Amino acid sequence: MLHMERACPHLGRASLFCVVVILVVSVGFLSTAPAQEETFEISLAGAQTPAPPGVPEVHDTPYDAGGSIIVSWTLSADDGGGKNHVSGYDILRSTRIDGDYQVVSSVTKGVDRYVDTSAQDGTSYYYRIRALAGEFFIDSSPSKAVISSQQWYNVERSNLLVIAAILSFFIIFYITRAKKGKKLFIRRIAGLEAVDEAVGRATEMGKSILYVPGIQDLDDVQTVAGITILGSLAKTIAKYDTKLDVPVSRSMVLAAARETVKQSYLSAGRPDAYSDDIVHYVTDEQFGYVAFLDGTMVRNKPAACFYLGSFFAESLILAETGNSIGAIQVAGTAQPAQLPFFVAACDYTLIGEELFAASAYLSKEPRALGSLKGADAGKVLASLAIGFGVLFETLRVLTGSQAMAKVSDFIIRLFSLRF
Amino acid sequence: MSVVEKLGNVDRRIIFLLIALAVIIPLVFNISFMEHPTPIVQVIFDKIESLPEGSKILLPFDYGPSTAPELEPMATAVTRHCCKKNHKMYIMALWPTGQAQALRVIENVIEGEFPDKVYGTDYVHLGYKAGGYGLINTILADLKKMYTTDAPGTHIDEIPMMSDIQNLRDFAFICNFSAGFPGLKEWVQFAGDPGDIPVAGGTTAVSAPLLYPYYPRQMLGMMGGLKGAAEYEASLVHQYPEYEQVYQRAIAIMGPQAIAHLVIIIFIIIGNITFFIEKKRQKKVG
Amino acid sequence: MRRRIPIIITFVVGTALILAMFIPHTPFSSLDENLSVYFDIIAVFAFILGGGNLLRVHLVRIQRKKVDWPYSFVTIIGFLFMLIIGFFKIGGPPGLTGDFLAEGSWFRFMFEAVFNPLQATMFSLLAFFVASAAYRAFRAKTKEATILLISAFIILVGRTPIGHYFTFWLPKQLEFLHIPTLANWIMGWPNTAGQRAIMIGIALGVIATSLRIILGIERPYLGAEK
Amino acid sequence: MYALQVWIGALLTLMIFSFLYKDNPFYKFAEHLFVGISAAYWMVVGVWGTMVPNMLAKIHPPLVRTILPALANAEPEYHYIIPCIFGILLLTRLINPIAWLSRWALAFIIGYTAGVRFSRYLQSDFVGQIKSTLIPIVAVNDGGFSLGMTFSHIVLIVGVVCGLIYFFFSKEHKGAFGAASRVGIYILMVTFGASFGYTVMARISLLIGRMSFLGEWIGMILGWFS
Repeated sequence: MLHMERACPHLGRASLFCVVVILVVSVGFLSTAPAQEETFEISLAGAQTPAPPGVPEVHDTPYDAGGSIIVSWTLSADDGGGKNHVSGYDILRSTRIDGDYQVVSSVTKGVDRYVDTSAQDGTSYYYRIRALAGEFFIDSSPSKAVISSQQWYNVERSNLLVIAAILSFFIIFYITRAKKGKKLFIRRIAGLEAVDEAVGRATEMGKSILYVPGIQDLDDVQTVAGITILGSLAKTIAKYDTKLDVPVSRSMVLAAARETVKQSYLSAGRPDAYSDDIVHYVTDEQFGYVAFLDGTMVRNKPAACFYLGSFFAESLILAETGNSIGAIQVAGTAQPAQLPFFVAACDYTLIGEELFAASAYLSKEPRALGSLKGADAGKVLASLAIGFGVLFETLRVLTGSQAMAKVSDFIIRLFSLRF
Repeated sequence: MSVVEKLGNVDRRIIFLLIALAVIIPLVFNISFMEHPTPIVQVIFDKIESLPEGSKILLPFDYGPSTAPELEPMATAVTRHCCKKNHKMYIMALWPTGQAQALRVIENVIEGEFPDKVYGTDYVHLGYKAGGYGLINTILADLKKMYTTDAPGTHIDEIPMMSDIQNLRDFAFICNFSAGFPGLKEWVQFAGDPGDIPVAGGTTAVSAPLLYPYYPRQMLGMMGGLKGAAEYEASLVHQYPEYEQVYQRAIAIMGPQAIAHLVIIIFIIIGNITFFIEKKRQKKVG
Repeated sequence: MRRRIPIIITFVVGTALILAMFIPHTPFSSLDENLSVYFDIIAVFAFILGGGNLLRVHLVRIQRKKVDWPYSFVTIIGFLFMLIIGFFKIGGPPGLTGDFLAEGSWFRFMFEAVFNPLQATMFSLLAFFVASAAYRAFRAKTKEATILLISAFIILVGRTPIGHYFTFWLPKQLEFLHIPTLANWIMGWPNTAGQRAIMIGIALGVIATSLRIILGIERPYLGAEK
Repeated sequence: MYALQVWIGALLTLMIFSFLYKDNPFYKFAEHLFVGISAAYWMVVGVWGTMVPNMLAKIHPPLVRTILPALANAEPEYHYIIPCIFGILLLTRLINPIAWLSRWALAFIIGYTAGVRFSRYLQSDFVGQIKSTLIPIVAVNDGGFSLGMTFSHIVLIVGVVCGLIYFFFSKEHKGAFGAASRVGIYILMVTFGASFGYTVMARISLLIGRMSFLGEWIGMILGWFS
């Protein structure tokens, strides 16, 4: 992996070099064409005229879609120092070095850089900076000529390209493997074991089980995961002959959940125990749904409550009511703001990705399994990068050695947005 | 029934009443405390303070009435500060409700406290456009592609302060007020990181902890919830003592906030004590 | 054709956007820009779809006399009234020009008088439920829950002005135990570490899902029609 | 007018708060009203703010002469027909026989989302977060060794890596790996504690907001009597 990461930057540097050479040559060629004139246009000579800004440095914005030129200059001596009366600068532009300069834009004092995004590709421009001080002003010497152009490849993002390629490779690789029927290992998930335990207890007590697959629709992956887990739970429940209750808040979830539960009862050999009433629709309205669940819980006192799916503010109302009736509660969601409430109030909580892992583990679905494995590879990559990066950063601080600093800088650059 | 059992079976509505009182009483008696700004908030204040006068600052209002109690004080304080420093304010919204929220701040702060500010040269209200992060992505490349007019319908090229704005890179600073998605996270992902633009902002306390990983490299600073707002107000008062006499909403509200926190903590402690006593007794019985 | 065309659209749009990240040259740069604008505009149609759906659901409710069906009239009348005063900018600037939220317009009044208090109060209900859950549900049942509650205590106290008065008397050597300092430290270090681990995990999940969608391995838009 | 606004707002606020006693017709009325009003609000804002200036005014500028005179004389840009078509396709969802056409629009939305999220999550949440974690274990402050900062750095680095290990599913969590995963879950619990504290804080703030609004209303009533 590390080898691959290093291979590309060389390529990047090579093309960067070419671009620079072409630029330097072209800029040099163009700037020698007209005669260089060193004329300052001083409007009103006198003590109030500020010192001129430095000759502007100009270059085409690299790796862009064209139409953009970066202009930078050294501030007038009277900006921040000297008479300190410069109020701002005008950026002037012309296609001829000797005149016809037009104001492109203005900036306030203290600013020494401007990106001109109104340039035409292929036209050569000259820039001057005008320092303003009240009614007085002074222009800098004109810049060299500059031409904006667009590029085919953004060398600065070579590292991102490599990282994207590695991650994509692993994801696709594992999905293909899973599709071919290759067994992919997934670790034991503690929350899942709690599910069986809860079903057992409900059977012993002769009470029902409440299952809530979240309040979002089927287009949310968390809901899908919730329904997958419901499928496996329903199988166990069908075997034990325990009562199951699944109120839902979306009509599409209703259809999917009914189908899943029916299948589970069939495969457990208990189609007789199945009825459409197990899964029923309540309402789309968030608090209306919660009020209903609250009422059901207090009336029926289920022995176990499951909340697996996407939850918002209702998480804590549910968990609280479940707690007050003494039910075993198993929750799972990827909503980061709701997780703390579930952890604090429930017996077991599937945290974020654990919910998806649990669903992939139960469904054995190649897409889900493959993605999970691909993401795991990404975590290895991240951990390795952090490990090496931290190691060399520490060595740099401890030894102060130049070599360590170089390695460390390189690793940091690998993970910079501009390589 | 023992005390423990009684405590365990308190009607929910009594608890509701207690928390309401914990908020109302300090509100009636106007209890408030001193605030000490933390670095993560101070850095936003310092940024706006240190930018040269007339800098272009983008203020996206990405919240609605539901979170206004947390975010409006921040928006008020930051806007006030920008007015004081004579920065040019560009107000926009990613949330449909944000446009109305922005109007409240414009009417109360800019027009109310700084009547000499001129619309079109000192501030502009660009309003809401649909698209969420898609909108940020669009205006990172070309702002006028989406914003062809301002909110009242004036052509964008007829607004003086829009003449040298092409895209988000032309802003010196983006200070966002966000209640969730799309919000500060998307401003970092779609504007700050790809465009290399300093981004900071205020968020609800709910989303604040989730954004800490961006601080300080990808996100300059952050005001988290009412506390963040109160800290910003404290910085403002410290720098501009004339505001000591002006009502500072977040600081005023932090009093009831603190009392309510204490009540919640006491609830958790009582709840856990009864829980442990109960558990012990069950063990003895069992 | 019903299945293939959506897959092609998704593939072309998704791939173009990823390529635009690495290729600044036209047509990719302008493609990225234009696709974003299209997306912004289509988003408005999604609002209209939402409104249409709402109307349909509630009309069906009334028709079939489902539970609480009379309240559906409230929803429909509220919806239509707000829509009409908004579309015709009633009470606002002359004709159809100007801001639909202009001062004095009915739409602005409805926003301030009805929408604003309703939405704000809906969310403030949660404060009550937090209090009640604090009393009845948040238990240190496990080691994990205990750590969570302790960390929550420090934040709850440390992020209010009272935190300062709790521990300001601590000697200089123990200053790091000062509650506001501790709260800031938790936010800045362990919280950042945990959030970052979650963030990296989510990012990998998003990358994997996006890839599956673009390559047509996953087709959420087909499933959503069942 | 303002008094009327406050009165309506206060009554609606109380209607919603009545849910705390128990579910009742007043609450149901307010809830249903909210659903209708908010859907209409989104539609109006979307149409006036985006659809008219960014689509209609682009396709056929004279169309908006009475609404946005400033844009009426622009050159038409016909490629804006594309989002218009996709948008109309999206609305076919409401017409059962041709509802399948909405998949094309959904395919665009999903493809766009997948494309941009792939690159942005890669940049900000994967690569960006790794970079922010590349810090030395040993922290030097003002030229000298800083014990406090070193400890913080260790918490951050170990926290991120152990958090990632907790979310690693390809290996059984046993032995040293299991121990690291335990550390990971403890860090996550501190993180959740922080989130817990902050969320409680947010909910309380919203309640205070409503209470002070009701206070304003009561103040107004008292003002009339005195």
